[in-house]
Amino acid sequence: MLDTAPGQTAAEPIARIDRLRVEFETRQGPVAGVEDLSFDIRPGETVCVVGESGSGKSVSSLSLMRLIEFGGGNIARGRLLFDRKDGGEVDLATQSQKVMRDIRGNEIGMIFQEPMTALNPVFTVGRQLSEGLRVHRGMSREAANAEALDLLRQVRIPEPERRLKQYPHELSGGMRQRVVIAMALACKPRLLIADEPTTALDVTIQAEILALMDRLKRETGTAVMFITHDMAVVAQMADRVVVMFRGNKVEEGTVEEIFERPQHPYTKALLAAVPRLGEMQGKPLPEPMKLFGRPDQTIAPIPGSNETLLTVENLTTRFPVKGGFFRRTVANVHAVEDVSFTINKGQTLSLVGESGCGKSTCGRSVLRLVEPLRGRVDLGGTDVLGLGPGALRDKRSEMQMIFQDPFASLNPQMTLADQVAEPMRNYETHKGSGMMDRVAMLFDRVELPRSFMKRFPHELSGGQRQRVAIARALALTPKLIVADEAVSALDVSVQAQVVNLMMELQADLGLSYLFISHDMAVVERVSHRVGVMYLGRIVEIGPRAAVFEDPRHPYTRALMKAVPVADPRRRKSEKDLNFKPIPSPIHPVGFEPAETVFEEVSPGHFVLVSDSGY
Amino acid sequence: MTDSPQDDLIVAAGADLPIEALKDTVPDTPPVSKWSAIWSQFRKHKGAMTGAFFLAIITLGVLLGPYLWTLDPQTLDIRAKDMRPIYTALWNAEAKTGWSHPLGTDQLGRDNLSQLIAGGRASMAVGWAAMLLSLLIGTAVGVMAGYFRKLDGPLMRLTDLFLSLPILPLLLVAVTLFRQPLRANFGPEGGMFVLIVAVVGITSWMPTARIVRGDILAIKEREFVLAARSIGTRSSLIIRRHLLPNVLSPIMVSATLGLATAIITESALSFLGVGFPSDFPTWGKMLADAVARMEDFPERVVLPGVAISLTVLGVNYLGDGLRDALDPRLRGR
Amino acid sequence: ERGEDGHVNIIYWQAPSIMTPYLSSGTKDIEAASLVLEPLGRYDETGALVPYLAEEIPTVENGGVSEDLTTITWKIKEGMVWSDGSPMTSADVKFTADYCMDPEGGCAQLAKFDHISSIETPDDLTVVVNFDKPMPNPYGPFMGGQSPILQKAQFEECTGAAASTCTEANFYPIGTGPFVVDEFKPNDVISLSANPNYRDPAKPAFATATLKGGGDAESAARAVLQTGEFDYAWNLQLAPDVLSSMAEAGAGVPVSAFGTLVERLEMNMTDPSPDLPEGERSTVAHPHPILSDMKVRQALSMAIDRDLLVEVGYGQAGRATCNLVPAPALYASPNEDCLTQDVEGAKALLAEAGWTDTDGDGIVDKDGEPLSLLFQSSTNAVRQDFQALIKQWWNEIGVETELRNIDSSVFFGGDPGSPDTFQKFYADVEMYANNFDGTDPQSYLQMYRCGNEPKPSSQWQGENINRFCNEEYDALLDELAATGELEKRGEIAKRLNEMLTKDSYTIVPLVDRGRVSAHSNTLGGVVLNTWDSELWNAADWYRVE
Amino acid sequence: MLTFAVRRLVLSVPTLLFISFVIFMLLQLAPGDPMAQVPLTVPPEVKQKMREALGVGEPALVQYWKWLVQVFWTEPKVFIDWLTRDSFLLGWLPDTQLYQGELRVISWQTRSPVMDIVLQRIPQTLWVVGLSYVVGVLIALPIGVYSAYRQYSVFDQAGTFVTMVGFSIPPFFTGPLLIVVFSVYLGWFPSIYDTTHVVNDWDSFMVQLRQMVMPVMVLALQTTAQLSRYMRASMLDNLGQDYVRTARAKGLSEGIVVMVHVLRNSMIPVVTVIALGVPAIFGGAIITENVFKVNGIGQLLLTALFANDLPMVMTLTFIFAFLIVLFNLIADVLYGLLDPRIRYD
Ligand SMILES: Nc1ncnc2c1ncn2[C@@H]1O[C@H](COP(=O)(O)OP(=O)(O)OP(=O)(O)O)[C@@H](O)[C@H]1O
Ligand SMILES: Nc1ncnc2c1ncn2[C@@H]1O[C@H](COP(=O)(O)OP(=O)(O)OP(=O)(O)O)[C@@H](O)[C@H]1O
Ligand SMILES: [Mg+2]
Ligand SMILES: [Mg+2]
Repeated sequence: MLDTAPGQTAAEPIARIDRLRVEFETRQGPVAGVEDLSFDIRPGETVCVVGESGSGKSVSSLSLMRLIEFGGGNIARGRLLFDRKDGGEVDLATQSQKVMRDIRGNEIGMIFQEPMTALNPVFTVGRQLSEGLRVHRGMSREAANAEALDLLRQVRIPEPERRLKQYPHELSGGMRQRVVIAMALACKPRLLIADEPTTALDVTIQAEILALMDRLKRETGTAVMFITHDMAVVAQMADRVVVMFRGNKVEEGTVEEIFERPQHPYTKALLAAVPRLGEMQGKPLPEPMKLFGRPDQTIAPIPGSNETLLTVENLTTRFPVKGGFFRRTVANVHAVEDVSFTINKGQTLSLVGESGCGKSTCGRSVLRLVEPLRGRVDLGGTDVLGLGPGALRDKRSEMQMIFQDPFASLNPQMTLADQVAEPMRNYETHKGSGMMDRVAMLFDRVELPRSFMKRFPHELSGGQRQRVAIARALALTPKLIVADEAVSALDVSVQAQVVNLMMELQADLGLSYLFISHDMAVVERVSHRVGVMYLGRIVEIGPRAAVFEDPRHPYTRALMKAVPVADPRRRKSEKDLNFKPIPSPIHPVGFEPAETVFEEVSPGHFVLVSDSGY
Repeated sequence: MTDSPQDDLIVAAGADLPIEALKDTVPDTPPVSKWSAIWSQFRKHKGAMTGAFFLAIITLGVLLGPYLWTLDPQTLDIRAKDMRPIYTALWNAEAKTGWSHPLGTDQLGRDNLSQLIAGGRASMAVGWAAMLLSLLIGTAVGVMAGYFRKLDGPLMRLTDLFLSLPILPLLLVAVTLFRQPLRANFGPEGGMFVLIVAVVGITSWMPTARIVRGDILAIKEREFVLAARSIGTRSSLIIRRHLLPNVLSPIMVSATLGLATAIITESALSFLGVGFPSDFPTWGKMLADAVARMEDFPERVVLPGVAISLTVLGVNYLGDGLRDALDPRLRGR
Repeated sequence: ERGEDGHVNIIYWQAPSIMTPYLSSGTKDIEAASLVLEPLGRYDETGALVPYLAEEIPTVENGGVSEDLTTITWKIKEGMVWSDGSPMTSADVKFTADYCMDPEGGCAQLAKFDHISSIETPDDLTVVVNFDKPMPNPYGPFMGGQSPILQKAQFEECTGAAASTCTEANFYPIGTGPFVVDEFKPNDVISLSANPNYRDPAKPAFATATLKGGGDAESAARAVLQTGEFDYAWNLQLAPDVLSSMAEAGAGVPVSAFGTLVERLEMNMTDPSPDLPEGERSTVAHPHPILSDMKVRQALSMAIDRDLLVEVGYGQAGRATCNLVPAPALYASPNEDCLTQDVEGAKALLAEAGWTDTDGDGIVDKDGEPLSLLFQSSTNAVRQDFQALIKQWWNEIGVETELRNIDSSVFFGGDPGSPDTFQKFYADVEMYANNFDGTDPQSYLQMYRCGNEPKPSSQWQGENINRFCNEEYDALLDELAATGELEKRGEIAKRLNEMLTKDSYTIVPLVDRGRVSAHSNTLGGVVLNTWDSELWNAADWYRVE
Repeated sequence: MLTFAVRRLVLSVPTLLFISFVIFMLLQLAPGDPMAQVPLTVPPEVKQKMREALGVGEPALVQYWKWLVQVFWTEPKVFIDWLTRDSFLLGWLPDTQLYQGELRVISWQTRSPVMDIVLQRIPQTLWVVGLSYVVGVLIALPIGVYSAYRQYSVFDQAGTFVTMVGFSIPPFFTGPLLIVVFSVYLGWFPSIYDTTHVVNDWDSFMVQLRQMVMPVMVLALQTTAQLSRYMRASMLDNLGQDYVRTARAKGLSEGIVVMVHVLRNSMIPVVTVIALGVPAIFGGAIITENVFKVNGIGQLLLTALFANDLPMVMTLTFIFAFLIVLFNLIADVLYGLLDPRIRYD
């Protein structure tokens, strides 16, 4: 089993997708989700399917499971040949649903992207795990439960016995994804389809999950069809890569071929857009990315200024947890704990850290979208925390925010022009045609065609929406923009464009950013200074080069290690990874955390030396 | 403001990307105005179109009817009492029919057709007005409770209070307290109209409030509301611009149910004998009055019954269609 | 043979809520109680007095009533026993009077016991009632369904304020009547069975009975006439065509009888205008601007076609009348002038009174004011039909009418705080029905005495609803009260009746309303009686095969 | 969860007091008088005496206070006495004899304790209105599930149509219609409900069944109409969820996917809707009860209203309010129990 080494081309393929075409019936007539796709998967091999959002990756995988019918699609053409366990190749496209039920979960397992929603919220983990076993293996309840426990052990969930009785919402995202993986592996399928299994996860958890899948694949010899849009993940996982573009395969090859000798311009563009950790080594200042196909691009570092714009001192934000009979505060979520930093005019400070470490809360506290408990926030000489409601509203025009999810941060019921004009209406800075002129100019500035002004958000792609959000933030000519995961939800190519746009704006307008992200590669690209957060505190802060090239705090180091690198020759192995679960930030009332003590290891580079909980 | 550094925003850098692959897809349909998009979506909903069609016919019928069929619904013609509709002549030659009263007359010789038209005016007016009133209250309470955390508890208890208010005594109270001033201002029928609308409205807004509150609570957590706050939108505007349009579809559904309930509540009030002046026809009252003679004169129950049902059905289907059409996400597909 | 006919089903669309008539004056309660409780004597279907528990009806002739009309002596029949087997005595009778006359008891029939100065019980079977003034009609107490005899032993603890808390006694009274209560579900159903100690060993023919309440007249009629589920249905106030079409089904028959109930219009002699300050509206301080003119009132009466009203609203169960006192024959005036409708005459009268249509809008006017009236009544299908018809006729003579109907619990509720009671009469014309108990109209006619009108100073209590005031009328009333001789009394009563109706048109009688009930074809022995409880002779009912 | 429930329970006390006060004052404002039934010939002084005997004359606040004491102090005592004396469950306990003949809430119409009558009425209301609710729910759920599963199918369209018609036709029309058809012409079912009927064997059970058919049908039509809409919407919401795809990917049969995974989730909001509808059962269905003469709580309220029996109306509305508040709480608790994601504390 162990040595069905990758790239062993001799074996017969386990699944063959042959000229697949999938169509959806819509009100505008049939739409092709996949136009023409063919590729093979051989036993023990990991085939990565990459491509932008909407390129047909999920549709092709769902077709293979014949689940596409339930989503309103139908397989219009092509064969889906699958080699069944007990011999014989069948064309899945023509099998009855009854046969398919036998295959699904039994011979083909599937892992879905969103661990938050892929599990049924009202059944225990144990029940959902054992269900497939009982259907396909005819196991008794006890046997299935025992097997489920075993599965949980295999995916290395801590305290597996307890997990069996828990409900999905009681598990963290990473644990849930492990459960989903365990579920897919339950019946030892011969083909595992993983549809973006790590996209929604933190880097550290992503690293663990990837390593886990890699190990399981090696141990069981399953073939894996791995769908992702993240080139770094591809580099980590793939034996072979299929690149899809708008419903078609544009390129296929081994992972080294693809990364080192991409043929198709799309692949080239895609690879160019991928930020790679370490690319900025030796460059003290951030600079825009070099994008494929833009020869005229001038790349200049952005120096910023040395004038301090924002000073944050000892910022602490806690959320009360109410409980008991009288709904008194029984505990506090220490979301931000004694955080201090400064941002200079025209510069970017990035906050990185895992989910839940308090990045967003920190950003919102600065803008007073949540009320901090104490501390000082000084923006351009005004103490923001001391402002009354009226003055605060006025001050808000100087500080704006861009949110993570471009789908959620725009009102689906308003036209784009209205949304961009809204801040101007609120502050009455512009009126009538003047306002419309400025809206048009802002659209130009973020490189959106003016024809979009009358459209609604749902008509736009994610990247375009994020530009609208940026335009809205720029409308009041702010000095500071808090960008909370502003590019995390975007496709790589689009991400690169938006990052570049933000940097251009910074260079042109002297904007300062508080850039919040968990993506180390992007952070490396855009920041002047970087702060690493853990459990509400900054554990390390300093100039970007210092933090990235000379991480001092153990947490920073672990984080750096977890980041996948878009280079197939620098794969990580599971044993390098060792993350402790993040302790709870909830403390009873009256709990006062220890004082924060920093050590300055080099000029401007501070490392937390007091206890951080890590 | 204008001479801030942003002026050089205009010096946009932006040579096009040479490769089509990395360009964002631009929607190929030309931008359409919101209302025409809604309309084109709405048009595709067969049920909604049929519903709208019937509703339009009924509405037009009751609005224009009095000009086409000029008989006074309150005039008694005792000699022509108990006439059958003209179509009964098809199978029963002896039936007392006549073109002067195509749908027959009632036991006092009032013309059924003109009563139906006049009754429709009253029922529709009561239905719409009470529905709008209850929507207004329900939405206001729901939004307040959902948006302002402090108001949530008190307003929800208020909802409980209203849920347990008995409608009949309330109506009697309202009649005694307000009849005289209302009659002075709106006339006898108008005054009763205002009263009934008010009472039905006041006792039926609670489900709407509950639903709206739930949705507001959910939408309030969406990022675009936070975004609106961060660009300095005041609470009142957040509610108006961002929250209300997004709870429109549950409100629409409440509205369609509300219209039906209002028409039926009015008729139940007539049935229990507290309502409009006795010589003022409404569909509900016609139906209630005719139940006693249901066997001999089925048309007198069937006609208003069908009118009520058609209206309610029409409104319901219309609501279904509107809900789909008003949701821009569904509209896009 | 007692109990041989099994079970009888009676339906009252108003459900009885209590079994003693002393705590409720609702007809439904009085009639339900009459199955169990009996008075000393009853009125029969002709209005004549018949002894029940008494030997005979005391009269002046047989010496039972004293010459000066101040004493009446009842002799109880020998051997009367309660359903529990104990003997019924004069103590029970005296107790009944004490029970009702207790000032804290809130007795509903207190009026029956008016003017009693004392009651003596010389022996177990003799009751002597002394009045403090001559009573031409001394048959108030212990006569008819409203004042039956209660068992002293059972109600002894239930006098005064305790009356209302004696649920057991109030629901399960021990009586002498043909049935005893097995189960009483207030406002729903009463299950009864034959009284084992009933004085006639052969009666009642039914072993058990149910009296079901609730719903509406229409479904009660349906249950007897169409589906045959019930044997007897009470008071079917239904339009005649509805009733007759139901009767076609043939399971039962409607029966009707007449009493003294008259549906009438009352003309407000005072000004109800809302512009007047509160406390002066509808008071004698302001005569009615329009209706004070008798010609107008007469014209309004002449415009009405009473026969058509009867046809539409009552059919067999009604007859057109011009009298306030339509019966008994002794008191009924032969007044029939109003029976023919005369629209032209009415118009002429109005013109005579100065009301002409000067502006051609179809409504007559005088001094620029149109003749416009507010016409109110209680909520009831037949009344609303009447209102619609009358409005139409008045319209024909150029009178504009606004109709209003008020829920009967409010209209007849007498709440001084409500503007909508018939006593307040904040309208120009109102329509309702009234009658008198028993056969003597004296107190009925006395209602229209000057000064007896509802007014703020009397908390709007008073029975002179239309605020009629005539010295001559009052003098005649006094004469009536002092007259014992029947012939003479009849003369006076007729005069009084005419003064209210055809002489002044303050009261415009419309219909003499009979009572319609229905019984199934298999129920025999039903004699409809409007002078007493409808169930007065339930002991005689039997099953027809 | 427990603290949540207890807290809400405790909080509902002032709420209920407030509600009862508001209702009381409203009823005070309402016109009408318990003497409405008294014949017009009864002289005013007599009426006044009768009124005083009922305690109508007293100031409203005094009346309210008395009512409060009676409902919250005297009635519970009577109830406990009954428990320890006659009830099957606790009858073995020594008779407590707490009730010493204080004044209970007395109905003005019947002069008997309101609570006794209410207790008497509850069985028939439960039989008919309650059963119709159960029937309605049992019909509505499958319709809703299937309509959603086959969205826009003929079944779905027809279901929508029928439920809408059911929703739009008032019971005072359907009731008499059924009576004419089934009682008068076909003679299958009685048109009048016999509340004294005792079920003790198969035949009497059939009789009971027959007399319940029509009122139950009329009422169930309304319930079905509304609930099946909720069920359908909720199913549609859940059918589009990711976990459904996961379940299918496990190779589960459609039956299990829909009837176990989706249904269980869809039931969460529907169950609370069902719970919220329960107080209406106790409130009775005024018109339907009236049409079929099922003299239940609804009919009691109606007659009490028209007779201006203030203590009865007041007590009934209060019971109703109490149930609404209680079932609001139950709905919330159910929600928390059914949905493991919700945690109240
Ligand atoms: N149910 C559906 N109805 C209509 N069109 C659909 C449906 N599902 C997918 N499509 C279309 O099919 C195409 C491919 O979608 P698919 O979900 O496979 O993209 P993807 O590559 O998985 O993207 P992502 O990275 O966002 O998951 C898209 O253009 C989408 O619009
Ligand atoms: N409104 C709130 N009420 C209570 N707790 C909150 C609230 N908002 C955030 N928290 C808690 O505060 C902590 C920090 O949350 P925050 O959103 O700032 O994290 P984050 O670093 O932005 O995570 P992510 O990367 O997932 O966005 C978390 O434990 C979160 O549960
Ligand atoms: Mg996908
Ligand atoms: Mg965040």
